[in-house]
Amino acid sequence: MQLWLIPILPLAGFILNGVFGRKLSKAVINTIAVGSVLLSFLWVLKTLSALGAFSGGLEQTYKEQYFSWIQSGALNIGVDFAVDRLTAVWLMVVTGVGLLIHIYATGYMAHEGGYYRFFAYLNLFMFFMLVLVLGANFLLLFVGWEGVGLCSYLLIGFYFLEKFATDAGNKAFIVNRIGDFGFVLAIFLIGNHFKTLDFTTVMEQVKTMPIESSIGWMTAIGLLLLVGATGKSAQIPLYVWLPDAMAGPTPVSALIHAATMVTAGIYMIARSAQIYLHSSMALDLVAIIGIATAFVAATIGLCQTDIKKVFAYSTVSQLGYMFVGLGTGAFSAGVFPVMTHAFFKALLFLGAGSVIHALSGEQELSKMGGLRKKIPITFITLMCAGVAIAGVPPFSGFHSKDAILAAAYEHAPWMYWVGVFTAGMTAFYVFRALFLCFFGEYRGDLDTSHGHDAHGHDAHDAHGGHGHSGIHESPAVMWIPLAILALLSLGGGYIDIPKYLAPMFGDPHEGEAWLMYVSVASGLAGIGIAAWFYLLSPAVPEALARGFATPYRWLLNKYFVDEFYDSTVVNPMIDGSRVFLWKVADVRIIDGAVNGAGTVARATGSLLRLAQSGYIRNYAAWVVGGSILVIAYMGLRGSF
Amino acid sequence: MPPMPQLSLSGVVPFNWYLILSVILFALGVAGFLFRRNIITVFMSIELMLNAVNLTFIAFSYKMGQNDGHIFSFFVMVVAAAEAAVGLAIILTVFKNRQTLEIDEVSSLNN
Amino acid sequence: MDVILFLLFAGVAVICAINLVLQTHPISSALSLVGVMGALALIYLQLGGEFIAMAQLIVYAGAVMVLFVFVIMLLNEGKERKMQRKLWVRWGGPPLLFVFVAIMATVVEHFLPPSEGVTFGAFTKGTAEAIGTKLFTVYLLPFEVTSVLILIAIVGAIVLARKEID
Amino acid sequence: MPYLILALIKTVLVVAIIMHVLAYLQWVERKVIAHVQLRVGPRRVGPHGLLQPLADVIKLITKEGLIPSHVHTVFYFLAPFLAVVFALIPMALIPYGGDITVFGVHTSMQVTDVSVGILLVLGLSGMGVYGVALAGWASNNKYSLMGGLRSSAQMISYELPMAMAIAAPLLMLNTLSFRGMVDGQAGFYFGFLPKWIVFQGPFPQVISFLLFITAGFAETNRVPFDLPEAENELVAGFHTEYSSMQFAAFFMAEYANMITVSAIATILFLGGWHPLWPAEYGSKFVPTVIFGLSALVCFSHAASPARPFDRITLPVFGVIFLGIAGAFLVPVIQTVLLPLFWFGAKTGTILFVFIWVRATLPRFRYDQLMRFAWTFLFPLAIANLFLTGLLVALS
Repeated sequence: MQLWLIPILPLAGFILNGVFGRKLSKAVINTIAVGSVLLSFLWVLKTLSALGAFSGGLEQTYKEQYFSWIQSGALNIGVDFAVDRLTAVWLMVVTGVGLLIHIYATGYMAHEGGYYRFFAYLNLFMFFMLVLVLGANFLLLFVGWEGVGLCSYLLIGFYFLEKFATDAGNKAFIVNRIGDFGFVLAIFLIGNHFKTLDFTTVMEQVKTMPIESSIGWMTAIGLLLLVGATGKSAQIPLYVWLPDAMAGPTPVSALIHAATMVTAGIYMIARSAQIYLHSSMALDLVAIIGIATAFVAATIGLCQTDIKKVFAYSTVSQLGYMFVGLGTGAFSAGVFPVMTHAFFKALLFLGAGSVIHALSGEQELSKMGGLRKKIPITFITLMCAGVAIAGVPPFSGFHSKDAILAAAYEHAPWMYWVGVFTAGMTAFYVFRALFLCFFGEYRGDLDTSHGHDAHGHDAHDAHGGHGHSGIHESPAVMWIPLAILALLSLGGGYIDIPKYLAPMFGDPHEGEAWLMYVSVASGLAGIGIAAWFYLLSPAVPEALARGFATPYRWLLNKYFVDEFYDSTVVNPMIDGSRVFLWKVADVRIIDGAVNGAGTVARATGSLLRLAQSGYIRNYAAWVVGGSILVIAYMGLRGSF
Repeated sequence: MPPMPQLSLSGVVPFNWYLILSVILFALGVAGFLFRRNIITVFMSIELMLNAVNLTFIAFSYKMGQNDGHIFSFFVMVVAAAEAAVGLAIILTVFKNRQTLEIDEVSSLNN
Repeated sequence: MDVILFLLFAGVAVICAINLVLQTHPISSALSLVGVMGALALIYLQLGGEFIAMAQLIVYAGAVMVLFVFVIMLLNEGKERKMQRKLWVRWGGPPLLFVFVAIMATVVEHFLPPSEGVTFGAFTKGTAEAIGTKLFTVYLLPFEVTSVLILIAIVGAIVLARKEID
Repeated sequence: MPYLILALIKTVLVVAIIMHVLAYLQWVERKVIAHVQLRVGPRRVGPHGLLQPLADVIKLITKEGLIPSHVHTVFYFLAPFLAVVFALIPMALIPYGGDITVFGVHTSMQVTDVSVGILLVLGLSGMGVYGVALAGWASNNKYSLMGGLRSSAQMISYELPMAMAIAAPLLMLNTLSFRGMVDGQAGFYFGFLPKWIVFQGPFPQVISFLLFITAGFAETNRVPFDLPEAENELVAGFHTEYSSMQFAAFFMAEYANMITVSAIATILFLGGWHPLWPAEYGSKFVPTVIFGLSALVCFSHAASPARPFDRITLPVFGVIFLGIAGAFLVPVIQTVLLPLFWFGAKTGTILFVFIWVRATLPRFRYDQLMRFAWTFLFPLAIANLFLTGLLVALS
């Protein structure tokens, strides 16, 4: 079945572009980058259809073993790829959405520097992401995990001339390290406990275990895995990196930080479902963290003024939803949004990107407005995304959210109510952003300018130099992916993931009808309020902001979480390293040791130089004397 | 240390004698290397040492009762032939450049 | 009989080797080395290595040493000039050698207890057939590598020797 | 120990015979060349100059061996010695005939049969270089040095094609001992075609036979490869400075080498002492016929003598020949002499070719000589070796 071809193709693209890209023309780079992803997408289709993934087949895990990677004692970790239905979902999402975003990016990045670099990184990300989902054991999963982390770091810091971009990259990387630390510990525990890291075998063993005896282990492993998941999937307390990650180019935000990478945590937890099923506590924690994240992120999203930030927080909150789904034991319901969310969130970001593109790099909502005439396609597609995410039936968001909320209600009603409220908020801020962007009259200053926008601090001011004067619709290569995604996010909900995953996670349980009505109602209410605030009487929000000054300030500043982290974690560490590690450890000890070694070596050298008489026979004499000594010594010691 | 076996002209040759012979030859090779100043002679002393080692190989393969030692000394010979070819070419070049075979005159590597 | 032959050949070898060291003219050294090689070839025969003895004759005495003699004649440098050596070198060398030989002899005698001696014709694996079989089965790779080595040596020799022509 | 005594006796016999053969080979050469050049050749000393070799030997021994003042004395004397020794040792390895029983002692007509005889001969012929080279160098004379260098270079170069040419038949005979080789060529195809290597399947070794003979000419410094003693370039090459017995030694060495080469060619390619056709077709009467015919020739010439002296000598020869012819009919002697006859006949033929070529061909130029060796003989030999190996492996 040649599963290895799937990741290898993007890797080939990465190597080609990365090595020769500097000399290649943009057309060639596009062909390589998009072509590799396209090929891998087609190969995924072929493989999955051959495995019968689309025709109700693939009940069992299909596994391919390539070679044994680490072999020590009983532990034998092979480089194996495996496909089951869960993986199939991710494969489709990653390659499909990835392909669309690649195509989009060729248009979006057309005027950027480091063109080949961008696509090389993007391909590399595809490679690692596919390894992540294809890997048949925790170690390979971890390889992909770290790889995508690396790529996200590289791509967030893509505009490495901008201080804040590199800072954001570092932030993402470091915060993820914390999560990965937990993940690594979890892997160690698993390896130590099960003597293997292979998913299937581990899960088999877990299934047979009696819950009472194994709960301790399972809880430990589950919690550590959860730490990793919170890092990668931006959950409380490690979500802070994701909003900043928007410093990267918009396609990156769409692909990595909305559609694929951030769902890796979901994937990992769904993979280890058995472990969580053996530890109700860990499972509850997943749910609680999820709901909390969803709520907090939504509240923050309420009053963000940067369009990408809004969508970023909505991503966090949606991921929170998924965690709720997982945490309430309805794993299939938790996985369902992964696909739909990939569709509409990617669409949102790409649309935002198209808006930003149109405005030559403007991201502030306060500088937009009344764009629906100017960029109609973007407007329509974004609207589709909005209704989808708001959970308006019968669009995709409705199905997925409904499934989760049903599960949540069965698990704990309060969770359901919080979820419903959050859904309302989600609908509100998404439509707030859309209304501010497309309705009303234009508040920007772009018409008078000659395409040189004044916002030098902005990541996308690279656009400025390229003579986009005035507001313009994006080229076809950009809006065609938008259209496709729009269709998907409208109709994607009818791909019944829970039923598809039933053989793995059991049949999804139908909630009562009224649950559904309530959630839909809250969504519609959110939309309505948004319309009231920002279409009919724009004075109301200011009044509210003035009225509730303190909460508004807190929300605007994201609950000062970053400042809190800075004061508690970051600054002490920085000071400590300044004072001790640098001044004492580095300068005194390490440098001292190095220089000392150098001096000693030079001194001995200047002594040994005297032996270099240049007369071969002297050297020979030394050799002979030495050998005589050695032989005599060994002879006297009497051992040969 | 066991006493030297009695020398009986009619008897068999004590195995150790071969080794001792090769030791002596090797030592003489070393001596030649150390005391002669003519590059070619030095080179020949090296060949002498190689021969001594070959003798050890042959003797031991007799003792072990298998002919791997012969193969080894065969390889030694081949390598020695190659070495001689290259080495003599080098010597020729040295002589062309310095008009001398004194090994001590060729000491531009000192200190 | 074997002992007499061995002592004869060994004596020849040692005397020739000493001559090699003592002679000041390279060509005398070369001829004494040929003598050593011939004697060694005979000793190889006594040890049952008939093929290796012949190889010794052909390769060493017949080819390598001829090359030496050839070069010596070509350069025709003549004797070494007498050089005033440092005293310790002149008188310190021979004792050192004796020390070396003595130590080695001790080691040999000590760690190889006198086993059954060497009788002529007791070792039959030295025939060309046996050697060839082993050479082309077990040691095939080294053999091929050696051929490559020789090729390289030829090229190198030619390059070095041609340098002085142009 | 009877073995030693036997070996001693054989050695004495071989040495005695070879010495005479050497001496008379020179006479034969002079006669043949003379007749080729329409001269008479030596005929003063003894009938038809038959005592000429004796005279030469006496002359050379009694002549004063003068030593030039500028030579390196030791090597000057060592050189001819080496040359002769390494030329004569191979004689001890050549099988002149099969096994015989004389006075109840069963032995083979060979001093000793070495299991790696051919290799030993190769090695010795390689050692033979030293004689020439040393002579050239020790004479301390630029012509001699040139001769010595030339000859050593030439011998080293021609060793290779020679060895390759030898290797090919060895592949078919797969033995290294001369006896084994000769035995490997016994028998006949279809009852009459002898299984000599030059005729033997799967690949008759005609090419390597020619290669061997050519290389043999060079190995023995014979015309057309006698560069080391090219009179018109280097006075007399490496033996310019030699006189009397040392000179004779070099001469002996050369002829001994000729005999060795011819004998080895006979053994390797021409089936040693095996007759040209089977005994049942009367091959055992060949010597009788030949000697008888020569006797008749003698008598006829004696009837009409060219010179008065022949009136006496030729009938004597005729009688001797008849005697020999008769001796070949006595069964006891026949078993001993027949192999010797065949061996001698083949070797003699090749020796005659040597002389014939000397009388016919001009001398090569030195660069031609080397190019010939490296660019023609050597590749040809290797190709032949590969082909042989292939065919042997296939059959």
